[in-house]
Amino acid sequence: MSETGTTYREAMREAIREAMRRDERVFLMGEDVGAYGGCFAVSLGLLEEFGPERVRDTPLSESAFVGAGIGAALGGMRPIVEIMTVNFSLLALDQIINNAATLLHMSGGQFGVPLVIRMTTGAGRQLAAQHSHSLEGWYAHIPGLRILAPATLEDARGMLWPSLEDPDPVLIFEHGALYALSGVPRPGPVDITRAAIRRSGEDITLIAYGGTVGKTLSAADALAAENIEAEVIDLRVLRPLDDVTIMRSVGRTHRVLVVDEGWRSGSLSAEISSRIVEQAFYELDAPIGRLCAAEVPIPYARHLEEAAIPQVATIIAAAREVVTS
Amino acid sequence: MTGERWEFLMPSLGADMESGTVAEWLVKPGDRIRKGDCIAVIDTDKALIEAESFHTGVVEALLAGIGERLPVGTPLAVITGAAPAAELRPPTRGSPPVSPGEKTGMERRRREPSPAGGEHGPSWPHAPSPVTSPLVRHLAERHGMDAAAMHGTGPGGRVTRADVEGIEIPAKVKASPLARRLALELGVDLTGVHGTGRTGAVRADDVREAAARGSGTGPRAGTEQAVPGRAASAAGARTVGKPDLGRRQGLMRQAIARAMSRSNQEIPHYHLSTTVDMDTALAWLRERNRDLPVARRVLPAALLLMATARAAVEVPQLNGFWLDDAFVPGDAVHLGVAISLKGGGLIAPALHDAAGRDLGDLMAALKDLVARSRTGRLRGAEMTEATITVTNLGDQGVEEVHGVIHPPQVALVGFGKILERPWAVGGLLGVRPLVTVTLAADHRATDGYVGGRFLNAVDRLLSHPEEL
Amino acid sequence: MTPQHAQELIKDALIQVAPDADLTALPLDADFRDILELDSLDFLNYVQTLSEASGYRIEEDDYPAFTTVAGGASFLAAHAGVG
Amino acid sequence: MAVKHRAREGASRDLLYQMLRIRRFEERCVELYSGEKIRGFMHLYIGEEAVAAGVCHALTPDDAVVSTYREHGHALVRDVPATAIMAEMYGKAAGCSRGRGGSMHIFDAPHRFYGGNAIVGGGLPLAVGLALADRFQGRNRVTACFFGDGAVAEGEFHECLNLAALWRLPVLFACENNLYAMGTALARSHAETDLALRAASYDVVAWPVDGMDVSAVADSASRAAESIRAGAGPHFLELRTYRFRAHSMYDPDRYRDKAEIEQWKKRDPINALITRMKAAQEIDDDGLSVLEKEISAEIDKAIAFAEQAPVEPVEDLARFVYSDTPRAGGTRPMGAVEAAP
Repeated sequence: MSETGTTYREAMREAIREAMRRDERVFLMGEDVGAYGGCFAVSLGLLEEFGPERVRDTPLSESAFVGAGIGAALGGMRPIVEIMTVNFSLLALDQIINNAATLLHMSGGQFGVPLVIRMTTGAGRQLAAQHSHSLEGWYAHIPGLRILAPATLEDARGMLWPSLEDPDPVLIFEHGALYALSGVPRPGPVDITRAAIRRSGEDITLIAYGGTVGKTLSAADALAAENIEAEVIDLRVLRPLDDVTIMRSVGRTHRVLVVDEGWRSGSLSAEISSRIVEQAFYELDAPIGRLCAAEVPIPYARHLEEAAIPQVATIIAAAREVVTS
Repeated sequence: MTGERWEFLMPSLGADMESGTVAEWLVKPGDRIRKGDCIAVIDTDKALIEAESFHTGVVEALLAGIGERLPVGTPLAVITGAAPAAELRPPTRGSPPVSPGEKTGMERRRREPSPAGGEHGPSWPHAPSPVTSPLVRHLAERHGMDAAAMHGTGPGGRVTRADVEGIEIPAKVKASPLARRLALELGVDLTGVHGTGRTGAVRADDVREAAARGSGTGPRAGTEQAVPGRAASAAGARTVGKPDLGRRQGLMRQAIARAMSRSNQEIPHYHLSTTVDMDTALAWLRERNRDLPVARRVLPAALLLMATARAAVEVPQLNGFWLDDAFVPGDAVHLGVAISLKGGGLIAPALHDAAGRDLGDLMAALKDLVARSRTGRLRGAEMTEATITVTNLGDQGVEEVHGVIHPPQVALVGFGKILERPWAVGGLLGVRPLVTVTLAADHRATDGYVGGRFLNAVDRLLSHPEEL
Repeated sequence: MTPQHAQELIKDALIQVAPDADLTALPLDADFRDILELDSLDFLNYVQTLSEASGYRIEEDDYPAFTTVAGGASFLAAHAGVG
Repeated sequence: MAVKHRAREGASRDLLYQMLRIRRFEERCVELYSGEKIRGFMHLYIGEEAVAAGVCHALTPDDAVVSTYREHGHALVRDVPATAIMAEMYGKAAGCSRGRGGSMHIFDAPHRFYGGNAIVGGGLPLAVGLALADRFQGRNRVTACFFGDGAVAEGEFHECLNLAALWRLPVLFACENNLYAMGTALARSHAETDLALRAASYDVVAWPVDGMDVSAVADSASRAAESIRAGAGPHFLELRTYRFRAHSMYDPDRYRDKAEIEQWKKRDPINALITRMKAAQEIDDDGLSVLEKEISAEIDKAIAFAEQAPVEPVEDLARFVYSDTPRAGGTRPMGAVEAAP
């Protein structure tokens, strides 16, 4: 990390490096994390520093190495398992959902799984349908897991350590478009329990996470020019959801737009909308708005992909609609 | 080894198996069997499975015939103590020789009510539509209607009381939830407010503006379906065959209808509610009743009345009348008790000086008041002197009551049904009996802070029933 | 007490609290509180009448058995003295 | 208890004792299931007892076991108390998994018993990871992983054998080949039915064993464990066995020929060992009766325990979804690097 600034990628790398220096039980395991330096160059240089035992390249066997991460956690280690991209995590779903999320409960509290799984998620890089999923909402459906979505340099730098200290499995979803994000992170503690208000406003609450936080902040700035002051919530933690922060904000603004790069049907945005209706119905002065990905496999062509996922302009339009409805 | 006797029971061969059928007997009376031998083939609906004996011995009798559907746990055969091992011979296959006498025994057992109830149970002569409540069914009968054939407007097409009684539910103003809440709080009639939402919906700012201009046509509660109002329409219909009582009730309804209309027009209501954990209170009551003669048992309803009365002493601003633009406190707590009359109608006579009585006394007074209400023998003062009214619709299964104040009173307290619900106590989730307590109060006389204190007092009093 | 006798006592007690009810149409194993629209006070009166008539003190814990005619009759037959 | 017997009577008697314990325990389970005391899926091990008794004979208390949903036998031999197992099957709070697992999910931390896993093949990656943790922490321990022939058809089996072999991890893969994946015969689902041969293709030391002969199993397992402890990497035993009972209590057993079952029953591992021990005058009827009585008393005690054990209060329904221990706040300043503890 340089004095002048850092990137999201470097912040994540620094977090791994610090964790491995701090605790010898921590190791990194995944496809091409070692010699290659990580598919997204997050672990570049770590092999040289920590050696092949602790920066461990795996075969293309997602189920085996994610499950081995669970087993190693049971055996007293603090593994960081990197799954290259969320789409490949589907090959390890059995281990994540049938084992990591259930063992503590099934064993009557005897076997916790202190495991961290990191993976890249999201669209926006013209990678087409099989490499552009936002399936974090699916994982947020599962009791026993903690789901994080760092959207800022601070969170990229600060979420890993508390995740490793967590006695239960934590999944960290890193949006692929964020790795090059750069700037000077603000110092300060980072928790993995609360949503954050990234911008205050009183006319509408815009709820976003991960890759859509930046776009939503840009949209909020544009809306301010129209005299619409938007509050922007960065969810940060997708499970368990921080209802308190959401409801308090709705209590101030009375209008909500949820921005989600996942598909609308059965989505995280649906869950959030339901909770607002359940908990803050009489605060609502307009129907809740949702801006989600178009219900199509994400296409390759740039203009089609842009049309398929939330953009600054569409966020502005959707927010305007909620405010005037 | 002789002398022991075991019953071979219909085995449970899967978690979802409730009953089975003997498809085949693999043994007959007199056969010697070893533990583990299969002695019958059981049809579980999913499959034929051979069922084994857990005992070594001799088959004394087969109790179940082939093809009899029997619940799990029904004795199928009797096995008696084992003979020496050397004499054991394998069971013979073949049809079971069940004698007519044994079959009779079988049939006798079948007539006993099956644990699942159901198919053979007696049926109600007017087979009800499964989505119609008994109350509605009865109302329909009285009206000479067939509830099963009606088009219901309730959830899932359910025929509701309103459908039967032909009550029109007022057309809804399109307004946001916040706007509705504000309208209630600010006393703005939404029907007179111009909506600026894209589809003409009334939004919060529209209500604020209307309130500032004072253009609302008058305060109006957002609780169009307040219970007394609905009961009013039922009155006439439910007095068939009882002209005298019916006429009296008819007059009473007219009086109540006038009062409720006036209430809706004049009183800016505000509504508060809270949920009270009744665990302590009910346990205390149970203990107390255990030591009392049946005639002196106290119902939870009396406890709720007592808590209300004592809370009204603590928060006197809710106990009294709004007269000539000013609040006049009551001289004591005369509790108006909403009592539904057999055959329809509702009345809320006063239970005098409720707070000054002890619980047993209050229970006795309640019994007396209800009995006299239902036989039309109330005293004049009881009809006019109530200082605060309680409506308890728990017995009708209602969970929450949003009542309309009986003018000139300034408050109405509602209790719903005491229901077992998940409830966090000391950080742990438990199942507790909970009751929802609501308060409708006159905003001219008090504000929400006073109402909140009142509900807190009710909650606290119910948590310490021994002090009541 | 025979179940038949107990059943008669129960019906007598019910008539006290629901004088207009046609008990011949009442299913023996249905919860009559719904059908007869009895509230908790009615039910208490019914229990009181029945306790006095049968000589058996019906406890609150026993109430579930007494919500149907058949349940109450078999309970009384099993618990109340010869009468 | 196992150790006590070994010291007193020698290996054969201990193996017999363990096999009889499993057999009698499960026979009572059938009765309890029929009487609705035990519910859910219940898979019986009867017929396969030589595998659990023989393989576990080669393990030390420090070693770990990862098992399947047919795991009563493994748990009993690994000294998970019969009381805790029975209470678990009763769904009681005193069960080893506090009533949250049931028959298929026996877990026991003190005996390093990492559970019955109800996903075919699902336990293999855990075993690989446990062995990896041992490697990291410099402990010379074996992780024994039981699974059936059905698991060999799963992708996880192949991923895990490769990974364990690649990293030379101390895993004993114990494949209980009872010839049927639920109702599908081995030859109907595998083109190559020599499972040891397939394991060997991953450069894993592998051989087939007569799973109905407890001495052969114990002998092979001991050799394998010794070799694993010496650093030779994972081993694979194909234990050829047979279950005498249906797959589960739901199973009408339509897919097997009765004659085939009878044929295998003639090779009952318990009878075979008794015959051999009697011939060698290592046991007589009196000795057998002593064993039976001891076992019967243990099971009676387990059932009595389970019967009277309290159930978990519903208030605790949501416990153990996440750990009870307080979550760390993560409040250390960024970039503060300390030496590892």
